[in-house]
Amino acid sequence: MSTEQITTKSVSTNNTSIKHISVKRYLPDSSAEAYWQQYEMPVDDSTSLLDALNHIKEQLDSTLSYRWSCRMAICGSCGVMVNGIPKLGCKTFLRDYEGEIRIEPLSHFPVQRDLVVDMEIFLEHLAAVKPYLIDDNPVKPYDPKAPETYQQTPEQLARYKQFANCINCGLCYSACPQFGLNPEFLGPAALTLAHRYNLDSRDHGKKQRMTELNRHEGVWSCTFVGFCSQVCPKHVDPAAAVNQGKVEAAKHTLIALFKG
Amino acid sequence: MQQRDFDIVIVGGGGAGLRAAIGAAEHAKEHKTPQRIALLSKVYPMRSHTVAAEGGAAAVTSAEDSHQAHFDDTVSGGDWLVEQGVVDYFVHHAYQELVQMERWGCPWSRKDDGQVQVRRFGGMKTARTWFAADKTGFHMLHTLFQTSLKYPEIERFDEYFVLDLAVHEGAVIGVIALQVATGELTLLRAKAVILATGGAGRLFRFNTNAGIVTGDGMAMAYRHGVALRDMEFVQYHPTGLPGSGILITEACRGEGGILLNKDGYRYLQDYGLGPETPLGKPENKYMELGPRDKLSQAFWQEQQAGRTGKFGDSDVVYLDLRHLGEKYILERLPFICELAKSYINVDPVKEPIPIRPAVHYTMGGIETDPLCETSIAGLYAAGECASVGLHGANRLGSNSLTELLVFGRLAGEQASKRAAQTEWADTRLLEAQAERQQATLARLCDGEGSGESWVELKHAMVQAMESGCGIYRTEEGMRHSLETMRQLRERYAKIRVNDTSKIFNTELLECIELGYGLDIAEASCLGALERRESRGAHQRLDEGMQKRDDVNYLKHSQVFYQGEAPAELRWQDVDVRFSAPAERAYGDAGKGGKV
Amino acid sequence: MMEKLAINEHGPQHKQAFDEPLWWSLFSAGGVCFAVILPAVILFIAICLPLGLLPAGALSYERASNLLFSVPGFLFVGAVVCLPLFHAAHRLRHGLFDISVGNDILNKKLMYGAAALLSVLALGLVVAGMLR
Amino acid sequence: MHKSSSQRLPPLKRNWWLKHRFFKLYMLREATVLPLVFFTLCLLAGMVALLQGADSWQGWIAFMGSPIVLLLNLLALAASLFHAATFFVLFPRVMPLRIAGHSLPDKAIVAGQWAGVVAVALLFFWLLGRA
Repeated sequence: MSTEQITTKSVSTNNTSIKHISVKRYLPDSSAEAYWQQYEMPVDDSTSLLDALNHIKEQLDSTLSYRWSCRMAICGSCGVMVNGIPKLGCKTFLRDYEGEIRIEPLSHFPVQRDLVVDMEIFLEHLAAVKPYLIDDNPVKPYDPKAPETYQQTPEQLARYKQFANCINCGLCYSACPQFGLNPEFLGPAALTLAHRYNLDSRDHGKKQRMTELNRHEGVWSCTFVGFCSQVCPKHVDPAAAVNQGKVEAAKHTLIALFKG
Repeated sequence: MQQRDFDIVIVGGGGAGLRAAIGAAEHAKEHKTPQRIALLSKVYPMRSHTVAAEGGAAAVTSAEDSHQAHFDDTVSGGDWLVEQGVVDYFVHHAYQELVQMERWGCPWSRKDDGQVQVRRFGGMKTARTWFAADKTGFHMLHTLFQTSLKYPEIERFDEYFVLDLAVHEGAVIGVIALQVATGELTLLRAKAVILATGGAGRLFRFNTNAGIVTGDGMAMAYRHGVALRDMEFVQYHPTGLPGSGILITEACRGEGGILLNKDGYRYLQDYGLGPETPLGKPENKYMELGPRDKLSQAFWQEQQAGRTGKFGDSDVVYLDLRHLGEKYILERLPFICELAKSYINVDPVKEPIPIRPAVHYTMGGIETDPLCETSIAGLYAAGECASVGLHGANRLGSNSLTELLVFGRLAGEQASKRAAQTEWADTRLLEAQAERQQATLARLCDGEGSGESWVELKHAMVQAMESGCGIYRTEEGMRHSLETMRQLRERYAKIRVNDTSKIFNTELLECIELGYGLDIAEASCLGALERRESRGAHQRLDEGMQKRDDVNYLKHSQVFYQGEAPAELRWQDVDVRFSAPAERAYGDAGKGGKV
Repeated sequence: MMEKLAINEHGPQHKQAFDEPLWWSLFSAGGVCFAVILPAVILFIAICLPLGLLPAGALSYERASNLLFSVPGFLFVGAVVCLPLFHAAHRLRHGLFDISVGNDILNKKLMYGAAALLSVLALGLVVAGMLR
Repeated sequence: MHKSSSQRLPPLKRNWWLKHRFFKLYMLREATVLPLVFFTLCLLAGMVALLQGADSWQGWIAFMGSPIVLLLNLLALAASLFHAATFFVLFPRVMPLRIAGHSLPDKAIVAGQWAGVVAVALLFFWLLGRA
């Protein structure tokens, strides 16, 4: 190995500046109405929105409530609206915003308090599509004494892998007007998860899932607005999954038709 | 106050908790003893920190590998401070658990022929780490969560924060939890309780852990008299991003990444890990594939010698992946690329990644027997919160994801077995304990505390832990940290929260977590101070304590809670029935040792 | 903010939407025609023809009749009139839902009904021309 | 866990789509069918005229040449092209084409569809571009 000096950018992070962040507050036990509150803080090039919220919580106003955990864009906790667009707080950097930054709770979900929304409906929709491997008659049942894996080639894996990357952050639901218009719509993430299992070569549950997908509130409520895929922080492309689901549902119907 | 009855209550919805829930449900089904299982989590289960695990899960897989080899790696990796019977059970049950995950749909990375692929990992003799790109924990957690939806007997209590265990006459009888959304207390009566609450990395300022990793379950068990064991062993992961501490997986090195100091020199060869392995040809247990404790210690030495570079305010070394080529990097390590680009604006395909060690894992925890049961009857623990005795003084990368499956299931089955033979305790016993909790909450919210700020206390705690209980430790530093913890615990008694709302009061939760944290931080400092030797992740600079001392310290530390008084430490023998302690060596030096 | 709290009373409905695949298939086919064929059709028939940019006699009464009242003409009408009509009907139906006009069950009948009627009319005209 | 009693928000107000550029573009895309319907109705009228005889056919051509009709049909042409641009990119996402285990790049599929537009235009030119 050569012993040359490593040249990597030693970052000039410390472009510190003062920024204003407006947060939509809602404290149901003290006021029925939401209101805007502005905070001022020093930020630098590496300050994420989550860092800013944590700064508010610890230094300025400990009553601000929001969810967060991993701060590396994998746990899906910290979704909020940033200037009207759903984003993960930990993956949003204040350096990218000129002027005012307005933070609101995720759209289309009931607000519990401040930036915390009620995600129960999202969880219900996820559970509705049977998002687990269904193999009612596996060729080789699981035997702990002689455990054996299924076979799955990298090509077969590649067919669904992208759709398995959803972190359940719910941003796509906030981006989806069809969910906003009708909360019974199963929505992007749930339909994507169903499609992920339908595409899995190890799974045989497509027929069971289709009864959920082939409903008005299933794939057919989607009009391919496509904003869900724009805001997805993990590039899952839920819009593609949902619309591939329409093709599957059409096939399913055709088969049902012929079988009578 | 809501009151519900369950056969089994599981606290924690991460990998271990979910696996325990499924294990219990399957066990109950098999034995035709229908059981209701409650799964409580302070966050939605898929937010649990298992989600952030990247590299993989270890199990003996190839024909050339053997249980003996995995056993030996784990025992020597843990510097012989492991329960060898437990390790033996672990290595024999690892494979079946990973296959079970596969049968549940986990998208493991594959070889061209459709078989599961394995990769190299630090301290492991051969490649035996199963992986799903570099998001293994994420895929495992989501697979477990989604699979758990199949079981109607598992009732989830998402965003329920457990305040305390209810214990009566040496047996657990339930838990008391706070529904975060409403602030209401909930009493869950149970015949068995499993703690699966994860580690306590957030005791330290600079760490790879999520904000929720605050050691809650450890503190709950500890306060009821269960020993915290080996808490002085805290793992520094050698490769965290500067600034945030975000984890850059060991798999980078398993796939052939190399570590360089600021001169572009592969410094690990100077720390008993050499000779240098050729570029792109990583060799197990050599150089970058040494164990985490050794690598983090080597960083510290380089830092002392002034051979580290700078990134922002951080001293760093460099993880170079460039020789692996763009295609390979993007296939095997896509998440790493995303993280490095987002958080430090470095593209690993084009530049070496600046990295530095960060606190990653709590080797110690709630002491359990080999069947995951604690000293309280009916109380089990599994996963990072537990000290079942697998990791000893240093955990090997990719053993913990497998651990939460093997011991999560075992704990679930044991709890199910117990629940089938036990009756619920009298509800009034729980109510009495709940009233105590009610009073504690009231004191925090509108008590007469002097208004100590949790923020200040928290910062003091993480600073003290970092300065006194870092990669290298001194008597003086640890003593100071221990003193600090004791003072902070006193100050904590006067703490008050500003936010008195009942609805989603995260300030209140932070305060309670801080209380948990201070108790276990004291245990950690005490164990560290009293262990007057160097072993695994516990390295002392003090004269005469820089070597392992098997005569006096081939023993687990056990710390016992004493209320407001200082905690007490005892020593416990280690199970060394299969493998006598030997020299722990890597690189060429390790060649002559045990096979 | 407290406008929420409409509790969902009805349980999960599993009513299958067996008609939707039909509408969606017609919509998709119409979308392809609209995108691939219609630009040329509009350009030549609705713009070049009235502006006199086509060679004389390119669409004289005789030539136009021969072209249209034929089997290819029948297919042409299917592709540039019928399918695009269903495409339009589908989008109008969903558009009305998007802006909360009417109710979906009625809108569906109106839109797809109109598309079907006009399609029958268009194809009927071709057949009538062929039989003439 | 059984939680089918979770809260529902009332539906969005009908002006929701005015609040974001992305949604305005979506509505514009949906609205391309309005000029399409106009053109289709024109075409239907032309077919009726053709059936009625040469005079009405000439009358129809004159009608098509009136400024407003011409303008609306120019709009329809623009709409069809805008629709094509938005529709073609959706295709590979709805029906990813795979050849020998490898997915065809999206760009190739989009380009192929535009080639289709050009081919149809050439066909029309061949058919109508000469007397």
